Amino acid sequence: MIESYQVKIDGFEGPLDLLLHLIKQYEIDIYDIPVALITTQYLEYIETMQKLDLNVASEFLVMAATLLAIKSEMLLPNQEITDEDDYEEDDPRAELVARLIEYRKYKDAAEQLKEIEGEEKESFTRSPEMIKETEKIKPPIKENTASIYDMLEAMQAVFNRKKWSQPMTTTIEKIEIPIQQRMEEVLEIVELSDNGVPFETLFPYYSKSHIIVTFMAMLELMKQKLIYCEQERTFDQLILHKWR
Amino acid sequence: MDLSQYKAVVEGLLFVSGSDGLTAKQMAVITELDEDTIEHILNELKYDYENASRGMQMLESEKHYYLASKPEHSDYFRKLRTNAHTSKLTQASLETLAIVAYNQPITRTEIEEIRGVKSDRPIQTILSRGLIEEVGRKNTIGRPMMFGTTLDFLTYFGLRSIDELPPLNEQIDEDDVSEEASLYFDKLTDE
Amino acid sequence: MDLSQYKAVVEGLLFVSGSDGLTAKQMAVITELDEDTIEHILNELKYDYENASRGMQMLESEKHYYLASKPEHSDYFRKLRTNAHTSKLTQASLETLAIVAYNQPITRTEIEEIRGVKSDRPIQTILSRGLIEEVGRKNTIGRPMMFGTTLDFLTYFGLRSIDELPPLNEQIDEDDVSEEASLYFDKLTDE
Repeated sequence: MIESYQVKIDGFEGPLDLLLHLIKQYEIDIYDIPVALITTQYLEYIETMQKLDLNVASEFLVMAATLLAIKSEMLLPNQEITDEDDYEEDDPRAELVARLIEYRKYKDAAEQLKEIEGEEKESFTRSPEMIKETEKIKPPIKENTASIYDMLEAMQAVFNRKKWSQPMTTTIEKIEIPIQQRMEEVLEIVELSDNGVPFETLFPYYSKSHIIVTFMAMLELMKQKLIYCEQERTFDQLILHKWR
Repeated sequence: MDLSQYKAVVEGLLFVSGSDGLTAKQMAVITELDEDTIEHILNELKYDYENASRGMQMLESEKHYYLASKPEHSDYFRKLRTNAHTSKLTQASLETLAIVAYNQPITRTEIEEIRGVKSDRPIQTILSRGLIEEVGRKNTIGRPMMFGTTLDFLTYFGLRSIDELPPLNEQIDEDDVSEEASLYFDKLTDE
Repeated sequence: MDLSQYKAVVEGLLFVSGSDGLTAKQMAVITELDEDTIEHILNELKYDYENASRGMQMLESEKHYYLASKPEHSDYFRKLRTNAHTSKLTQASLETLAIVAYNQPITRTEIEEIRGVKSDRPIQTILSRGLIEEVGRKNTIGRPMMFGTTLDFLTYFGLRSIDELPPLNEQIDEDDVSEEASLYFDKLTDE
């Protein structure tokens, strides 16, 4: 019994889907929904979901509140029914009905896509051909249109994405180089140059801790307004200058 | 150079551009023909490909033309493709895909409004399967990302262009629902 | 199914297999025809392609058959190549480039595994911009093409040699670098 409920509930894509299911089950006219009945049925499902300790998505609860609001509005004595046009707008169910109909359109479309998918009539393209020639024409190269920093960032984005599925762990590592020392080194390099220092040249040792310390040193120097960073356009190279 | 030779050039261009595709305009610039002539050649090619002895078809998506294999041969090609997706799309993914297909370009929020639920997961799924892609940002507050279907969407469902999508059921016949039923429920609600 | 339909299937197979190509034997297995019949079909196709109105040719290399553009049209393809360039690399292209740079030589499938999304388009972009190139085939099933960075890649990023790249190629460490850095930044932004 419990299992069958669970299967059913898991199968619902959302509150609209559940409502459509109830409408179909009770053979209800979607344009004239008996709100009291549908609310009772809907709340029963939610209650069952909660009893089963299923994670009831907040959207289901919002819909429950909406249904209750519509129900109470329907219970109010019908003031004056003026003319036909007004009736539509005054019907408290109108908005919900519109949403249900809109959603049902795509539910049906999804069903059709599923059928097409089942027919397994895929087609395939091919990758663009590489043009191999002896006299290879190269597209004009603009230097420094992207910096290594951009790439580092891009790489980081990749790793971050990969990590979505992994639990986050933090490693606190002993830092061998004092930040203060590295700050002095960086400052010295920057001060010695007239035209500024490209960001990436400040990472001569590619050890993990050295990169981090250098990075932190730079940030600290920037914070203390001893150096500043310049980038002409978004994809330009980062240049470090001493603060004058 | 006569027209049949230009036809060869156009076929060659489509072949070389592969899944990048080409617009009629690009082909016109490259061949130094006018766009009408290109359209004419494309139609001829399309006709040629319909012959049962030919193995390709021409697809059209966002004004780009592509060559692709024929859907009726898909059984053979599936044996070739190792990275072909074996798992079918879930109901959530199909719904989301349908909403994007019929309303592109569309933002995540707009999708969620129609579905009535959070849709990060199905959006991520169909994004990573290459069936939809980011097509730009909407000019509203927050500049949200908009999604549209891809060429792979067409090939996955064996469609030649987005126009081949089955029409949406705009008006569903409600007459089937008998008066009786609603009368019955009216009684129930009064209880 | 008659022979002309099998011809269509063989053309489709050659088309889909792209620059990897297929052996007559592979095609025989897939179509369940005997190799002689395949050879016969291939000869017919070869003959068809020789027609001046066709844009492809069939090449054979190490028993692999594949389709290619015709050399007499190469002027047009060159125009196609120079036409297709956009000025700035997209995020997708940068990511793909970074992955190739740190993992070369690397196949398309391996790139897609790391990115988690289909990557035909960015690969093609950076290929056509001459930032990466084919560097050989991997000795596994299907002999997939491997990519590596070019001299232009170094020029583009102002590097003197590939060794000047930050050391993300130490597989175990690289995750930690980005993680610690991002943790540090999280702290910073909280301030």
